[in-house]
Amino acid sequence: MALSRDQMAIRVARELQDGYYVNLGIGIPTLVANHVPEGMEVMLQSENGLLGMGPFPTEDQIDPDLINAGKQLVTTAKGASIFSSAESFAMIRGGHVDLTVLGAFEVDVNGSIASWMIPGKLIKGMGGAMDLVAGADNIIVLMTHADKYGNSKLLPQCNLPLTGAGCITQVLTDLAYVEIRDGKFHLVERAPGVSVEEIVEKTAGEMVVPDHVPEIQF
Amino acid sequence: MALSRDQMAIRVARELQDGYYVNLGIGIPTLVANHVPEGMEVMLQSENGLLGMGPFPTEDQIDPDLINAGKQLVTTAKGASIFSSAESFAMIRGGHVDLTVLGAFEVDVNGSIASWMIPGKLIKGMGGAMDLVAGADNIIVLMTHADKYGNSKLLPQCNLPLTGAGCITQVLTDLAYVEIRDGKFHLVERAPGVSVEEIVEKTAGEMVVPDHVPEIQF
Amino acid sequence: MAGFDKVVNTYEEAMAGLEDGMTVIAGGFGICGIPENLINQIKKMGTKELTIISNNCGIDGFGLGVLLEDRQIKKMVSSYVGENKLFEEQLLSGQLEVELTPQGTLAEKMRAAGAGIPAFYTATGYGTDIGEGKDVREFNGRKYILEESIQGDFSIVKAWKADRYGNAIYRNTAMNFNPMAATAGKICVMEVEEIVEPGELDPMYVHTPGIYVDRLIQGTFEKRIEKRTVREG
Amino acid sequence: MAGFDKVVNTYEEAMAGLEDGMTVIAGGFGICGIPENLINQIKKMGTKELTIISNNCGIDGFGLGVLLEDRQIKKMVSSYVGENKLFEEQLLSGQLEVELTPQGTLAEKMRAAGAGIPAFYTATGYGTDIGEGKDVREFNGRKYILEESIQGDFSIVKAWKADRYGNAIYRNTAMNFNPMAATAGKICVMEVEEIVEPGELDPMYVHTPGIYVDRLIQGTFEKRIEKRTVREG
Repeated sequence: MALSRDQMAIRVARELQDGYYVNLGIGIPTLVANHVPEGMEVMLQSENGLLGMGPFPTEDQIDPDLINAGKQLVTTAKGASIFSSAESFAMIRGGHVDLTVLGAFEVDVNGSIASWMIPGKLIKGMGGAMDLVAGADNIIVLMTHADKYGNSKLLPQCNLPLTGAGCITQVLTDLAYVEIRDGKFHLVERAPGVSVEEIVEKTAGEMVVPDHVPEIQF
Repeated sequence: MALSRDQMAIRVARELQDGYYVNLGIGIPTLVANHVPEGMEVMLQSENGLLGMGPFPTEDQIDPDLINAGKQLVTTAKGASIFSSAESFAMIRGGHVDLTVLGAFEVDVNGSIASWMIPGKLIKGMGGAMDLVAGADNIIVLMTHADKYGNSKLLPQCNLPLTGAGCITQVLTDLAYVEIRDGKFHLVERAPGVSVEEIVEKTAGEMVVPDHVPEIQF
Repeated sequence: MAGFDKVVNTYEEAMAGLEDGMTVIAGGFGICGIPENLINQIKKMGTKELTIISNNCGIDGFGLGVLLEDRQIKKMVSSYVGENKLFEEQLLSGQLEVELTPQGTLAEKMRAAGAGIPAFYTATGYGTDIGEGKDVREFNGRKYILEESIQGDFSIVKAWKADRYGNAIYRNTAMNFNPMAATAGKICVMEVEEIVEPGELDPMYVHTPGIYVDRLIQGTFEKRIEKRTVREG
Repeated sequence: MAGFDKVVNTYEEAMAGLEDGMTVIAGGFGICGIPENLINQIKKMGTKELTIISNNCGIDGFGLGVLLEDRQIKKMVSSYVGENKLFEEQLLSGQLEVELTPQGTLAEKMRAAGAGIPAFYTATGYGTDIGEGKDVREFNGRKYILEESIQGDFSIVKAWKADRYGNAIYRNTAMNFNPMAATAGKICVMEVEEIVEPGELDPMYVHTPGIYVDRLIQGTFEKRIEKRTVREG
């Protein structure tokens, strides 16, 4: 069965390491923060200028001057630091963030990603997404394997305007955990009860399938 | 008679305006701070990261963590701010400093300046001088008109390695106040009792002399 | 106003000299840390054909969004312009020009302008539409695009406290784009919640040195909240 | 050491991994705000053929100057190297290579390295020896040269206080090159006068966020004064 949003977050959370500085994109990636393994500490970077993002405030902690990149009210975690947008993106662009998790519309076999614009619909802008994919060495894309019409989002080549070219190596979908290298997708793990055949069928780009594809365990 | 070091500083201090942020180079330029006109406030920038440099400390104010670009112990003035070297040179390079006063070995009719290196002698380095001359719109060079062998320091073309090309428009020497434009020196004022002839004779580059050249008054 | 005292007493004085067709760089992220009253003053002045450089364009009826109401903005340079219906209408009808710029590139363009750096290379946007027509160069086996600095006739910023000399500190994430914006305008106008006397701020913790600030005004702020996310206490 | 705790207890641990031929970026201006003990540790380790990137090379017998004594430095990248006799000797005898870099360019090269900017244009040095062989480009009628960022295998910096996570503040002008140096080393080693617990520093006034710091050690400092300029009280 396809992974739920929370299961996707749980699986990605297993890629965390103690002491990681992590930037989580808006949407499902945000859920990863709820599943940090016991005894492990990670620090969340919010690109509007906060390292060490805490949970939403309680009513009496509300501070309009303290928001995250999704414009939500937040708090600071212990050991946080606050800085300008230029410093924040220096940190991101300079590769100092250990892991970036973000959503996407499409990913292709060359590691290109499209995540910010669907022509014909309103252009909202890329925000910090282009900087994030250009700056990070370690990025996990978190998205559904196919769109709501059943069209594959893992493509031979992205159709939509790119967020970044050749920068993605890891994708977790609701069906599979996929690595990208040598111009191909590589199937690494599959959702419990989902067949390799189904995954391959729903993957438009070339997918290399090893002899054994373990199920993701929960 | 040629101006004394203090008289040179006094003359340059007349170019100050209330509210000016000023960077004073090592040597005679430093003396300008002693001659800020009554009722006028200027703030001194020191390129190692201090805006609002105060006087030397008294014995009980000594702080090894508080020095100027000449590595001298200093204090902070009221309303000072302290920042990194990158921020300091952002300020300088970005043209935010209102006036820069610095010494030189040579200046030429094209506004080029040589101030940091005499080949064959030890190379000490340019420090912040190249950034200062590149960043400032308003620079006054303060130097003797001729070297100790009587050789003019106002040249058709600098002989020594340059600090900056085409960036100097104003020079005050012990003999004259000179402007540089259109590839020529222009004599503006002369030291009391010094003849125009003497100045022209001691100026190797082409000097334009107006009908009337007022004496600098003290 | 004498010496280093940057304080002006009215918003008219604060924005004096702003003319049709000028470029204004504004601090703020979303509607956090925005110069609310300076924006309202621009609305009041009715200045037209403005190019506004700001990460966002406020929301309907608040922040830079109010400048859309009388079509004062000709062009926006932003990284994210969602959450604004009037914006959408004017964009789709061709009344508003938009130049989308990645957020980090936008912040760096402002910093570069203030720092006398006319252009810099970044990997951000290489291989995308953003990189089209821009100079590409390879360093250490990776390709980068050349981005130019972006200067304003005015910059309008919001800080928390400043002394009369314009030395300023920002509060929490209301800092965001404000420090770079402050350096990137030919005239920088800053509004703050509190003006203190010179000497009251610790020089070590000044975020924006007063040298960047031309005019300073104390205001009161609504500080509207865009997404009121609250958890149980 | 677990999670975000960057504290190491010995200088051996602090500089572990430094090898012959590596590049080290050091904070400090003159001998103010220099990582005294980390430098002494390098001397003790006897690491050779080092490239040192630092505004100055200390003075005879103190600061980076001590690394000249056993000829540990192959190359210096600095803006100012005066006030050091041993330096002069090794330079004139060809034992030491020196790459002079304007001070502002040097600071910006370090910042650029930390910020993922491989190169930037600056007017500094255009038309001088410094600009020779460098790419020249015109922006708005003025000529600029292209300067590349400068990264180190290690960076060694000195801060005043830091919490165990490496969030650091600098004291007065002992800040200087330290914040940029901290971002420009693959491994950043920071020494401080005092280590405090996370939460003790106000997030708004942290100068260097802990994300840049890999190892943190508390030391005692001589803080020698180069020019003891004092006035009558």
